[in-house]
Amino acid sequence: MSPRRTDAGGRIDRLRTIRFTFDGASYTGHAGDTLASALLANGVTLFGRSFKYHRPRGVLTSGVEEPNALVTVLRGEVREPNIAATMIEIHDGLTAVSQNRFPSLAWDVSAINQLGGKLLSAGFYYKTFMGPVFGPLKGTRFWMFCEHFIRRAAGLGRAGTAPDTARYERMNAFCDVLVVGSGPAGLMAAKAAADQGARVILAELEPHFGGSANWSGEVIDDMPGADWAARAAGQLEGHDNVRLLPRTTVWGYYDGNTLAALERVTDHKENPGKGEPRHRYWAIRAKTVVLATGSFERPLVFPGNDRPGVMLAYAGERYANEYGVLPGDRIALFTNNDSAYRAALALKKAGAAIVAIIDVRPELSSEMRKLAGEAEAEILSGHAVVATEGGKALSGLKVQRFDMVSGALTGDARSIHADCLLMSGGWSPTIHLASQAGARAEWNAARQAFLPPRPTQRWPTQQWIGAGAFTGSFSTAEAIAEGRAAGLSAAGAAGALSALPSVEAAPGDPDPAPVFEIRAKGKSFVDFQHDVTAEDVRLAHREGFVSVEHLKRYTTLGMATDQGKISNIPGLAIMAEALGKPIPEVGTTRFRPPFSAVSIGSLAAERFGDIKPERLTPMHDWHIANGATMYSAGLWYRPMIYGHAGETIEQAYVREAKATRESAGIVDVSTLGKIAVQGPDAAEFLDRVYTNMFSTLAVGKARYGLMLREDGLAFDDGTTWRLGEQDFLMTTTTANAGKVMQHLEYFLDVIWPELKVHVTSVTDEWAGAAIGGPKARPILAACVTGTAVDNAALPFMGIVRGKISGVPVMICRLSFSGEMAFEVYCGAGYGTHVWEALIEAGKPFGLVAYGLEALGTMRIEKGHVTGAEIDGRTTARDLHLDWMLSKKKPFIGSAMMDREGLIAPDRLELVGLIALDNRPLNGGAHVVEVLDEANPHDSIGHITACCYSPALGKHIALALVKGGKARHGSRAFVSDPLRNRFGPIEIVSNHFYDPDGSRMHG
Amino acid sequence: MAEYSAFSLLKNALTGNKDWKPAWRKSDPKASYDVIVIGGGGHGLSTAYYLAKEHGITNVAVLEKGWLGSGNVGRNTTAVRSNYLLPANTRFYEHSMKLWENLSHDLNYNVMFSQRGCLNLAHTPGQFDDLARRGNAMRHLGVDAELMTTAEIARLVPTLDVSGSARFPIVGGLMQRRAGTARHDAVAWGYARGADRRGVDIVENCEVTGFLRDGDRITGVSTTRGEIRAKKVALAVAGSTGRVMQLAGIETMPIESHVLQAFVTESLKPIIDTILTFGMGHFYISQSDKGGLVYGGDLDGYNSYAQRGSLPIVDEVMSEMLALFPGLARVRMLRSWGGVCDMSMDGSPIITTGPLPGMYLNCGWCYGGFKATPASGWCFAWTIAKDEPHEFNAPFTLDRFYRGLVIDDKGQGATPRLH
Amino acid sequence: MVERQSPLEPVLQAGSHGNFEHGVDIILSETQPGSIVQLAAWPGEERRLISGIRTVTGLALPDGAGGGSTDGVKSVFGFAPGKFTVVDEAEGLASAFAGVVTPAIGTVTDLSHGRTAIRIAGPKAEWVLAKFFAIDFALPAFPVGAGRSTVHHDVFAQIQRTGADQFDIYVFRSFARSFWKALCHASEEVGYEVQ
Amino acid sequence: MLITCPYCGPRDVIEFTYQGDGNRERPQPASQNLDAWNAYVYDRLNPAGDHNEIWQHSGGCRAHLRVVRNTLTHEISSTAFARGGHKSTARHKAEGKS
Repeated sequence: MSPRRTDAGGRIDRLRTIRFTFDGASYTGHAGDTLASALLANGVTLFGRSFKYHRPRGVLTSGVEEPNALVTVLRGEVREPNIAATMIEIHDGLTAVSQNRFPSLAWDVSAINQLGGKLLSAGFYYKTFMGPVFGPLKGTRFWMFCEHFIRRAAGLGRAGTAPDTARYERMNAFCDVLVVGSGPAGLMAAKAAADQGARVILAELEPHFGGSANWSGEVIDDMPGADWAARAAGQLEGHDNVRLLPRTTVWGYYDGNTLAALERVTDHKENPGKGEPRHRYWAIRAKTVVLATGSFERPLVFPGNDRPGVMLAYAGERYANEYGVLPGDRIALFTNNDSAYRAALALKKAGAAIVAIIDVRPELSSEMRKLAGEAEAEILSGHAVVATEGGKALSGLKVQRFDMVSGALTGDARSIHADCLLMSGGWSPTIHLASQAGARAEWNAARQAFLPPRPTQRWPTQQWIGAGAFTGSFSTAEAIAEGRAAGLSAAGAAGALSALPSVEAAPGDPDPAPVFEIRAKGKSFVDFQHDVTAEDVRLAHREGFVSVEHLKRYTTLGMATDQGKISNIPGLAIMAEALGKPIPEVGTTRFRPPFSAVSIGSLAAERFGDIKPERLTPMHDWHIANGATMYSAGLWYRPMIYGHAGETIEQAYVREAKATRESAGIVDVSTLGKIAVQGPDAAEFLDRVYTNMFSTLAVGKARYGLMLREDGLAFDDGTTWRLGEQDFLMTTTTANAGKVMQHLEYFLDVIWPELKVHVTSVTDEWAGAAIGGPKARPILAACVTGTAVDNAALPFMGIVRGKISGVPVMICRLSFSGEMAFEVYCGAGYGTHVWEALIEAGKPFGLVAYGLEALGTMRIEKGHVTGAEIDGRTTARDLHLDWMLSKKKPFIGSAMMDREGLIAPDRLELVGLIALDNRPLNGGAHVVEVLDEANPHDSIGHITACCYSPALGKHIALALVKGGKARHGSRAFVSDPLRNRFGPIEIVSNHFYDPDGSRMHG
Repeated sequence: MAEYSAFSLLKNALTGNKDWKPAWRKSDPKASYDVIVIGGGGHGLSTAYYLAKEHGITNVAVLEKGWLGSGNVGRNTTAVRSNYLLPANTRFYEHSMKLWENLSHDLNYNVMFSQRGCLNLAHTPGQFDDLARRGNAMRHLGVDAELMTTAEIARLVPTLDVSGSARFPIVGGLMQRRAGTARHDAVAWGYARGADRRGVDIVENCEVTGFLRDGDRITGVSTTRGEIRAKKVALAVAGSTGRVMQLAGIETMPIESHVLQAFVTESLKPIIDTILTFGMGHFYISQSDKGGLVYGGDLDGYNSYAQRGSLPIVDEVMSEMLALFPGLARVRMLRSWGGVCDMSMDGSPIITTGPLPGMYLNCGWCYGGFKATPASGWCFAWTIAKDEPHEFNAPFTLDRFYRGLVIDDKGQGATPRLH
Repeated sequence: MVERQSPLEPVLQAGSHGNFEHGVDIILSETQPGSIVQLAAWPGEERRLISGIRTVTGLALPDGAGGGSTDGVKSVFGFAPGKFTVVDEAEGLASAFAGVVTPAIGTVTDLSHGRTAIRIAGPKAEWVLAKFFAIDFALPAFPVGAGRSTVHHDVFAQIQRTGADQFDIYVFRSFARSFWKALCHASEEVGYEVQ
Repeated sequence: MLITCPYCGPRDVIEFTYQGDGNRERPQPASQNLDAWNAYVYDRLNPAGDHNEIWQHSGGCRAHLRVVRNTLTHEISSTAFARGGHKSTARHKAEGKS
């Protein structure tokens, strides 16, 4: 026989039938089923294949710790691999497939790996695959050849490539008390805190609140535990200071009591609501956290413990009580503690035959004998399971007499016919979050478990209180008492006096026998998913990998998708025994986030599909409407070219640049960083910040300024306009706007707090248009009112205010293109209006709009520097900007700029290059004195920017070349092996065009 | 000790794997050594290995405060590459690359160095030019590099979003084919075994608590396992450099300790066959042989020795990952961890004699330490043995900051969190 | 007078959107104030600046960091030490302050064009804003009138609570369109109306 | 990590920018003492334990803060404005722990 649905019982809704598929076969289940319970109910026992040996595996647990029953969930083309069947709520249309098998789950060719078991021992790959020392497979080749096949064999599920159409969201939450876990302890804690008026969040990773109360069969407050839990959750729902989060896994405990949780909002729905996120990522800042996370049951390690049909005892009990599913008809139990007896009775009541309870302990309490009697089970005390039988499903097991002190097995093995074996190796409190928060777990020899430190250890930035099984208090009565105490304490209240709910529960000693492994012939699994056996642990010991971290890393124990939730302690115990040391001396792992795996989509949240905001200038829509190809510059979008039909990029920028130099061009410069520098000490501040003087600048004038970093290297440049005695408008490069702002703020706050200066980002306040070319002034004259724009009213670097088309503007005469040029600033909301007015006024003069490519071309022709040259490694001298280094005053960087390395003669200096072969140059190409195309070597520099210069009719570039200036007039070669572009060049001054500036001075 | 090979593996399998011996001895410290190497991580172990192998200096102890390899050698994303911009770095890391290429044989330990390539993506023409500058710089030093077009990249990594409609479309990339990944723990274990086989004492659970001095000169260390004297004391404790130097009375260093987080997903069938980096943020990813996607991003950005990360970086890294791979939203992050990095003031390391007589210093690895492991130990061993740097590490002095001879590959200046 | 162009123009679509069949829980609008001015006092001059604000706007600032008030036409709130944002439906606030906030008291910076004002109102306003900003929007923690400076990744925001379920958000103009789209997107699940 | 800005109250670390070791002293602007400048620009205290740091509340009020933070536990024991003058009226105190 195989598993089946019981006739009655469980918390499923038997009136609601749900249809789903697994590996292409259709099944039905009921509302309230997990994929695991529904498949079990359909008699399915084979769920997956293990990682290394591809052994057949069933379902081992009924919760988040499941190592075996991993499936891939499909939603159309979108795949979600490696999901535990125990955590999937079935819904109509659910499509799941098994994984890590070929061609099918039942017939998997890679199962042949099992034959190589001894050869594939822990760490085997470190000892081989090194290949020959000589010949074609030397070096890394042989390994890479082998690795190719290893990689294909490894891996679990297959990820999808189709873009996920679901949405993910993040939610920031604040509360007084976050309760993690909603078993009896968590429910009591939440209620106690809520009753005190605290803002409470209760997070439960399962769909239903109540934890073990939902399946323990216990009676709480005179009603079935499940009803009590439902009532308690209902009461909490009525509080407006409580937020209930079902299906929410708190997975990370970060500094400052910031916890991260994943809410699976729509995974259980066939059709999510409009705008509903699939996952919601909660970042919760809690004043206090109550950890009521319960505990995990541990498996026992014995030969064949991984056969489908072998399951944890609690899981069997839960399948029967909560899901109305019998995991088998003839069930045996194998335990080292009392908790399995309750499970036996529950399964008996649900309709199974309990064929035997095999207990490693020689003596049993009368209570346990009584429970076994009620379950009509044969007791085999002082016995152990030494083998399991069957193929892909359990058919029987073998037991032998067992001495739990010596571990010795004696007597003949007896066969027991069973289709399900439930095992219990004791319980491990779920201390992961406390461990993440920095708590050091303490070994409790009685409980045979690591417990959170008690009394609550205070980790400086984390405040949590534990309650229930998390603290090692495994009974429901204790959980209820500790839960309420924790809730009250977290809410800052004193102990309440009202009576606690009563609990009727099966008796039991919480302390297991210290037995973890039955050593007998055959593979005994410690880490089920990664196929780490007890022998692997002992091999690690023999080879000296004895510290817990070495054990993990050498054997991969605990590194699988379940992160060793149930395997860590048995593994430690086996290592401890090999070492002859107590378990705590082997150590325990510090748990790290996440508690259980978290979808990457949820972490990207609203940035999934929208990684960065778009920053748009006021004239953005005009550019688009007028055919601009946009260029992404940091977060900004800027026109690259305004291409005409059939034009290449080069043709477009050449046309734009040419037109500008011949008549006039206009470019959007709104992205330049703009900082208002205001206050009585503003001029003094600028003198300190810039290498050159600004206190001498007259009101109504602008000046080009250069900033250095503290280490004396060039930082940023731009013009700063003096709008008033105490009022400056600083401009920065687009890329450095934020950095410069921060730099200024730092000095004002930290270094020179005595200066009365305020700095404010006004980048977005102003729209900026630069209009340049021989016709620029006539165009302005044609549209500007309220001021003259002639040389007298508006000399070079002068500023005037006037109006264009009724809008107030500020005009500064400065030039980047090298032409007579003006920057026109107006309120950003008028940007398009003024821009269009300028375009209109320019029509009779042949004005063109130009983009970054033409801007770059004209600046290269002029030899101006930008971020490509001020790259964080160049000095003012390297860029021939030493004329800007004032000797009259100290400034930021002045003390450091003359260190030996910064004035060395072989530094890279800015030069111009002309291609002598009249072919295009490439950015990033290098410069060499000796051309060697086969083996390029001895680079003396590189090209920072290049273009075809319409003004010169040549392909030119700016470059940083060793000893640059001294090479003016000399020949060299461009060497670009990446693009196979080599050729002769002439090194010239960076000022290619109009070096004396007669055009811009007009 | 037995050679590792397919034959020894088979022989042992037939005898139930009962005869394997420890990979290295658990040594107790002697009273004195020729050289003490503080730090049983990758760099300390490789230093000891090359002291023994290249310079015949075997009276060496490696002191490790915890378990061997507990620092960054076991906490990184395992990338090995030599695709640097500045010649000093390129030469050094290329030397490392050459050692990597023969490391498994040299150590008789498969460190699983797999030359699956490292591809840096560019998202604007300007970035592409920057990559070209770097690639050409490499080529002029004899290091392999090639540019890739978007179409070529799409063929290499089919899961990548190469559409023009991406927020930051991919315009090309720089590929170093010889770059790759290695099994990080195996590097520590292989060097430990190799050093041990040449007579080096590896002493675990031995924390240095102070320095023994004769005037200025360092003459040994005091440890939790007693005083140990040595002619030469070498520090390879990146991540803890500040702490250990304080024990020597040196309070300030051109170093800040920062946390760098790394992440791994659940195991997946192969989908990414190279190392890939994002150009519009700080993100790098590869896939391990076990199938997990291994990836990371920026530093947390503040001084820390806590090996615990903060949440904002987690979110940042994941959103960058999905910007490249929108198909991976349903893949799940399985584990995260933090390593403490020595962030230097120019992003480049320090391998030098001094700063005190009798002391040798190896630090400042930022997040480039893993790939440097062979060359770092090789150069440090040379420096210790000969009391002067090899030409490969000659630029990596401590006084380069004072002298303005910084090696600033990223051009960020003295802001360690930006390197 | 020339109309100011809103950066939201092409994306602001009046009407109900998202999951509105079950009701609209969010109302989004652009308030388009005539003036947005930043005032900053020199250390020790905060009192004089606050009284200047009262003179010009008639609004009294409550004590404490981030304190603010609104009368529906004019609003003021503190967003940084000694610094305040003042908003008026009418234009001309900067010049009105120019005479009152003398150089001895502090500085006046006109941001009327540089910031875009977005209003989010409705019973789910706190819920939607919590998706973006890591600050506590609950009424006791963020009282009516109060202001906050915060950030959503690259987008700086000053937020003033102007009603029990109403917030005015000031973002940089260049980011406004992106932020608006994100705000609409985040409001879909609860149903929203654009006015 | 949460940093309590004296103006804005406790805020997530995402709103802050680390500006480094707060123990460094900048030489007088006109100082030609290169050792002092070098020490200021390049040398850092890097303690394992309490550290005096400068942070900017860059995603909030933009004030620079002096923060004493433990580099082993990340516990913050004090925060204050880097510039004196503006005394905090500390809303998180004024408004109580809501």
